[in-house]
Amino acid sequence: MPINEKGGAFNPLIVAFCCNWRSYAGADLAGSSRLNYPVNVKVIRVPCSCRVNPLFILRAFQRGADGVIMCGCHPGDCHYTSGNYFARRRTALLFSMLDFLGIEKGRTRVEWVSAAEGAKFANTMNQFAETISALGECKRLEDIRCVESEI
Amino acid sequence: MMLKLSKDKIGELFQKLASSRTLYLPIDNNGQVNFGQWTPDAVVRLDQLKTVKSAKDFFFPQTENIVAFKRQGKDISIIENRDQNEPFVVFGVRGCDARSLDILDKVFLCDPVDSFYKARRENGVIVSMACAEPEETCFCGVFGIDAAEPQGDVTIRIIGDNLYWDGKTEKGKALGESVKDLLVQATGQDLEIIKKQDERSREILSMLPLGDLSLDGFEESALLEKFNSPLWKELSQACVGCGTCTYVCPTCQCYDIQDFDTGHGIQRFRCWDSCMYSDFTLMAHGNSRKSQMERFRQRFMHKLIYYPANNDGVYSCVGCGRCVAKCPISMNIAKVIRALGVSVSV
Amino acid sequence: MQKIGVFICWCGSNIAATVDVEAVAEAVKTEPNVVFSTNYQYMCSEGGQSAIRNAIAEHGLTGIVVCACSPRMHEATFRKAAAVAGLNPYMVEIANIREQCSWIHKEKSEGTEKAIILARAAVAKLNRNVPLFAGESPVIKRALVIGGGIAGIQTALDVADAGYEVDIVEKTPTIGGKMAMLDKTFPTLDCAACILTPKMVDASAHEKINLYTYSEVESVSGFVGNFTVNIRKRARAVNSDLCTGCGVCVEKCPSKSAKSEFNQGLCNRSAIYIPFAQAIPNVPVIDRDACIKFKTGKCGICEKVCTAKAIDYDQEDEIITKQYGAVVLATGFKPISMERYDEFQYAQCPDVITSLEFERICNAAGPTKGKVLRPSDHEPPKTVVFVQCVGSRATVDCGKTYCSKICCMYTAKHAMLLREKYPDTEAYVFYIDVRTPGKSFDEFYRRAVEEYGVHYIKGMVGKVAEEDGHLIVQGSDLIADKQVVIKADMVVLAAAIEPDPTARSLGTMFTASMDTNDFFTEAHPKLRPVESPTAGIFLSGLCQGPKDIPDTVAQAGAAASKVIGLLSKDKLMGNPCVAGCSEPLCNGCSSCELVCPYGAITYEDKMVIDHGVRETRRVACVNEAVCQGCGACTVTCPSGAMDLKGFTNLQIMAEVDAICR
Amino acid sequence: MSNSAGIADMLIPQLGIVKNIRTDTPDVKTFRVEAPSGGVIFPHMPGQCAMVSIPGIGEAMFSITSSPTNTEFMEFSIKRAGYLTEWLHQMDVGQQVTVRGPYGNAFPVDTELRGKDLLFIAGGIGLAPLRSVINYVRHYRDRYGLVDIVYGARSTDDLVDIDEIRNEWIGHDNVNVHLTIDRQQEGWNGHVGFVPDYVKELKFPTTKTALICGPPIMIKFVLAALQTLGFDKSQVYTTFELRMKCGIGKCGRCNIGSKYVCKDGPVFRCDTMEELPDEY
Amino acid sequence: MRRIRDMMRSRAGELLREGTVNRVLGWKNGEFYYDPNPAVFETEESLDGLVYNGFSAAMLSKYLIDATKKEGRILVFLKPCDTYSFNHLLREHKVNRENTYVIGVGCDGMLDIEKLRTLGVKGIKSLDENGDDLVAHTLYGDKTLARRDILLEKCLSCKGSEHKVYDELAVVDDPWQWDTLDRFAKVGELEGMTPDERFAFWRGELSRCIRCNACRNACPVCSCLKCVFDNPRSGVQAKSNADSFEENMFHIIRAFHVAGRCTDCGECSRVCPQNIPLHLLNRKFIKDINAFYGEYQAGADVEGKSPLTEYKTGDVEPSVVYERGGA
Repeated sequence: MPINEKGGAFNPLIVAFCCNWRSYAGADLAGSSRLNYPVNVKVIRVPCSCRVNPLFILRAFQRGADGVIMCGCHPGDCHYTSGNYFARRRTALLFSMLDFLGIEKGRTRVEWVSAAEGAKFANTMNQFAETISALGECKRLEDIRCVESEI
Repeated sequence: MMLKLSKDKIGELFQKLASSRTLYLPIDNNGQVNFGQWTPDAVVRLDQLKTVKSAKDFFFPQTENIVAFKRQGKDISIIENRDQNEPFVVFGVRGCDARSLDILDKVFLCDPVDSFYKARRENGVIVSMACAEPEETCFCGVFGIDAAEPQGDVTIRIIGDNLYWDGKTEKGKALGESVKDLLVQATGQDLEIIKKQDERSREILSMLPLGDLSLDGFEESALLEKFNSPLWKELSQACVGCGTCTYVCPTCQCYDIQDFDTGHGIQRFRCWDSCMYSDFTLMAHGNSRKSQMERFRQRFMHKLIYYPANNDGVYSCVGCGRCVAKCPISMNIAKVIRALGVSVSV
Repeated sequence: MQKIGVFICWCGSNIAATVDVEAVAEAVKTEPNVVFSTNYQYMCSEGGQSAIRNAIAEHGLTGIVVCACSPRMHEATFRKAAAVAGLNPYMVEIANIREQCSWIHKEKSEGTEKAIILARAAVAKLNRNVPLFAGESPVIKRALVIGGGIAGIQTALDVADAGYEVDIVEKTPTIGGKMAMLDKTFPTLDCAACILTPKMVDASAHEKINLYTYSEVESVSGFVGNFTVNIRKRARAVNSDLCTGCGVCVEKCPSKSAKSEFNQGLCNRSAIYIPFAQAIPNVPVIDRDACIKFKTGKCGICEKVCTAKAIDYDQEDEIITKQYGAVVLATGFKPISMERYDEFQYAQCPDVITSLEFERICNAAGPTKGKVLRPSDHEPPKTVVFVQCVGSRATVDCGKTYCSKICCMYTAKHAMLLREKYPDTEAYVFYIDVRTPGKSFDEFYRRAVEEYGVHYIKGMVGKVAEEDGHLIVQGSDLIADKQVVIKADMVVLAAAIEPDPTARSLGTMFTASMDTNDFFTEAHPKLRPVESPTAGIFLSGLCQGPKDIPDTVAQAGAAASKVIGLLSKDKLMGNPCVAGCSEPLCNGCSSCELVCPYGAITYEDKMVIDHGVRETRRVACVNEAVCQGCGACTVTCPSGAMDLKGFTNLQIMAEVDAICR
Repeated sequence: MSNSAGIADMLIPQLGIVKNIRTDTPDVKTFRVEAPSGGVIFPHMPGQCAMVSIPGIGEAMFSITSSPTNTEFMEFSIKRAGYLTEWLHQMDVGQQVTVRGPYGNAFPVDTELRGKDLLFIAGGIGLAPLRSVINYVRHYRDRYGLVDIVYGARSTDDLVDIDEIRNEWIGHDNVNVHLTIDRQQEGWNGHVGFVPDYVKELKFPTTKTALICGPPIMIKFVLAALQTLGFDKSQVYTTFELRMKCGIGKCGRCNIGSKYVCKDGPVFRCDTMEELPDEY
Repeated sequence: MRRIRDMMRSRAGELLREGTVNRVLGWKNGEFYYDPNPAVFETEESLDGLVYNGFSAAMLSKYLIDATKKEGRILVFLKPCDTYSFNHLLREHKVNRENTYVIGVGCDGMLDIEKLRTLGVKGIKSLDENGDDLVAHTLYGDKTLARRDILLEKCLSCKGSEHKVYDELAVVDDPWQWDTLDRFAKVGELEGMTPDERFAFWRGELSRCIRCNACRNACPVCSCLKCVFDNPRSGVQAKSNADSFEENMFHIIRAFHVAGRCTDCGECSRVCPQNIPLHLLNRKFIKDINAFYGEYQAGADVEGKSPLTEYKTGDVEPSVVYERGGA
């Protein structure tokens, strides 16, 4: 298991933004199907993937997240008809920019998960957690003021 | 007592200085020179006349923690966690920046004393450096600054292959003691060289295009007349309201106090602010300086009238010319002085 | 400052087995503004709910967090429970510690830790909640149907039968649409007119239905439940109230050289005309471009012969303004233009016709009185070639990418009818695929091949050329893998169908979104197929996508039932989780307007007070009745003026902070 | 003050505990604050201010409403206006806050005002800073001459701490209280009209020294009213509130010309205002 | 450019005289040759101070936001690149076209005083411009220079001499022309680095940021009435770079907010007192937008949707972008 700077076991912190109508339901299905995925994944419910502001993603990294994943309805399937299309463009550009700034691109991900894809949700989270574990702690976008030992 | 050191030993000097305290000097970062902490592989640029930011950072940093808090239910605990101050040297400070500290002192060391500033001031030693090749944007002479022989705890000159070290204050002399192994006594010939160099520098300084700026007319008695001048409108028209001039200025001292929620507590910090910003004086129910004209006027009135009114006629400008070089739209204090001052008949 | 209560559900052992509920209850006590926390076996039970109600009363709670199953499960339950206790239902947040915690994690220590974090996030969010109130808006009990074809007629009849008023706006002088032009219908071969005209009569006679023919929608404002629509009733130059429909004017009209739209231009009509015999209303209209009186000022014969004094040359367009609760788009289709298909020589050879023209030729009321005759020489053709997929299933730059769905069947019908009437006439059909997924469709197609001896050739036609009064059709036979050349007398093109061109402007007017082919999009392709994403706008018939008559009628009925469902309400309760604009921050840039899928955002010049300064500015206004709360605008807005109630920037950031602490 | 770490700086606040909350008007509450060990957090003079803060929410300058003669507690009358004050209004008793100060000058109670006949004129929340002086003067009643208080508000609901005025001020030796509200209201049998007009009606003799506080527009008209009565500007004191941050004349935002409100003010004698630019 | 300046003065004079406009927005001479500042001229006489030279780099379009709210029509001189910004402001309803009279002025490329200084030219008092040949008069003597060597970064990849919007033009038939560089070259170079190298590059650059907001305030697109970074209620307000995160945050969000709207005018980099190549962030977005969603030039026209306010159902998936390695 990877070790963090303080010498303890590395428990990556993963924030998942899920749209209320499909991906969150997919996550629920993963739960009701008792499909395991790492405890490190914490889901934030948003009405639609298009509600995910880049500020939220950066905020998560600021506060110590090691990976951020956004899940929404499959393209063409958006509850609000077009939200995920806008979200797709925004995240494609934002994540490309983060990569451009030297933030390892494995730390950001977009996945379309429908309400029926509990297994996909769990698999995705397992894979993503693995990727993040391999990458280790995310220091490049962290705000050192938010590190626990500080005030 | 004038001491000297061969220029090729300058690296050793830095090493030695840095061994007992933190050493800050002009360092090149991709073409831009700013004061930064010396490391053996730093690109030191003593030849750079103007660093982008001034040396005020080391005494009045752009951001500094004041105090922290924790909140639990209805309770608050106050945690004093100010940075421990350690001795440091700022090396290669030009005459204008060296003078700017006097101006900041009048603000931060007057009652009630700003203990954060004071601690830094006491811990810091200023090694100033004479200017041999001033630029056209310089006008320190207007404020009575002699860039050829700047003030400071130590004044250095680099002439030919030598660095001349002139310890002026107790602090400066003590610093000289700490590196005395490297310094040798300057000879009479050296003093001649220095004298010549100073004279040459002063000659150029006297020819600077902004050297003829006149502060006549900027007296406290003219406060209302200047304040109500119609020229402000015209002068401020182009101002985009950024903080460049204030942030590169060695004498600007406005600040803000803000709280940051770290998730584990509240960190209260002080950071630079700019009177040029539209939200500087913004309150819920209004803004006492609504237009950029008023904000622009405030900055220059403060430097040229308000500050002198409170500080025995000393202007809050040292003529470093940074704002002249850096303003995105080329508006600056020189133009303001020219426009608002009493024109000197030639 | 809030007073928050946190309730942790055991869900029997579903949660309690992997989450130490006591520990969670204890841990959340130190969170900001939490004044009470407890755990209970089943929060959703009456006991659990009463615990919530009691705690609200006892501790004066201003908000509650329930740590339980997914909000998709019981959010509504707990909101109701809170409301009963006098709490605003939107001061309830759910931490999902079952589906997203206890059920997926095995270690109790891990599950507990995660549950604490999820609870903390819910508390953090709730600390930023404010009470929300759903807006109400009245419902005007009248529906507007745009398009008077079979789709529009059926929807109107169904809605009217339920007791609601319906207006039909039809741009042509008569209702009936494309179906009125058809001869027989597949696969039953019953007469289109025989089944359609009674419906047309029903519609015109229905006391709840009001027809606006020769009319168009001019503009619209408002939103679901309350649309205000301006209808331009174009001047017929005939007073409908006086006209008896005797037809003398049509007969006596000296100008008889206008192409008959109804007969696809295959024959002429008079300047004053009734499109077809069963037209409704049976009132003529003067074609001002063809009328001698309108062109020269002389003539006036129709006026003279009209005993009812119904002719009124001075009649002007009339604007009718009415309010509607619901709008049904039933704008139908048209075949695509064949002008660009040079390979088929449509523009050059009169005997190359479209299927719709062939319908008219077959029809007893058509230009040839039902005899299949070549338009060029009025001779019966001996060999007819039918070409399928003309412009359908094509590339983007040539034709339409989609399948027009109806051509396979009507071509089989045409070939069959042809062979039945003229057994010695040969019928060839060039096809790519024959698609027959409908009730009795494949049997119908097989009858054409097997019983009627229609020659089906899999392949495309490469070229049609005129030669000695014949049409030489060159094509490929993919099965025999050879080129075929057929000397034909008539070529019938199964032209692709596309939405009626008026649909686009209507789509913009009603903010009904469209796909790249200008078909209206559904609110959901599977689950809400007859609703537009814009609330209160419904879709009926071909305007949503290619379909045949039974599908159209079925969809028309479905749209009607949705309309009835809407009109049966007296008022609509809005979703309070909608976007809102902070006017002092709004730059008026219109970005939000561009991304709103519902057209819920408009811009107005408003007096804005910004830190004591009053200024008139162009600012965004959200129509809360229309907004569905997706949040697309909130991210597009650069200044953060747009925020989404219930999911504000600060709420979501508080959750992020709490999770990442 | 020492420079070494850990020694208090004027920017570092002290703790206070809210011991009592009084709702004065629909948007004004008065908070009684004590040091954790009891008593006032620091001594002050009438007219001085303090920075009150909830860390993480904000910090703002409020005048200390209580009289220095009260060593039990400090009071702040706070009007709900922005984010911080909204938060303060939602506090419960027992809540801790941070306080630093005192800042600014004070009314010259022990110098120029000594022995004078005093005229206090306040509007709305403007009573807050004057209340400190009034109670100070009442405490040392023999040091001052006649006391007149003119206090007005939009309505009876907006009169801050009317109980103290009714129960303690009215009836105190040689203290005359003149109350007024802007518009007639049921159950009110006092004077109706704007404060500046009332001041003119009351025709105060010019032997008095006036202390005014209220909304900027009221101050302007009261000053004019006093001048028509023959008052000289040098007989009138007023107190200001402008955006203040540091409280010690260094952060650079509350200045009016060369004067810092937080340091050279908030109390200004009106004749000295003439030399200041019109930027407040 | 002197010829153009003369045209500008005479046309401005005429338009003021005949009342077509009541103000003129241009550049006014300063203390030195190289420091003209944007200024409004209200009288014909004052037009003597109107200058147009290699240092009239400051764009004027953004001033029109406030200027066109005022009474009367204002004459503005727009260089070709500035017309894109003007169009953008029109698109977002920030300027009033009716109150504007646009004279498109020809441009020989603007000069970078910093480059001049880096070349060792100190104490510059004035400059003679003659196409590619420049002579600098300094405190320390005269120096000859080539214009192409001291062009502003943004002018090295000039968008061309075409004005996208104007009421009339003030151009010369034989303008000086120069070879432009691929504007995405540096972005491409960075994309070719490892993440660690890129991170090191950007840390080095952004660590110089002093949060003076010059980039934002000079940007014609960043014209929010209240920026999220100034708004205490936005949750992201920050006045200084208390932590390196805030430097990153500020510049990422700023670039993101102008993504699809940025006209690539290059003002952000020009005005940065620390010479941070901020335009590279914008160009990264532009390069990606062009690659993913088709070529798009903000400000080329007033109508239509910008890339982030529209979509295509077949847009590239972020996962594909991810595998592709950025772009």
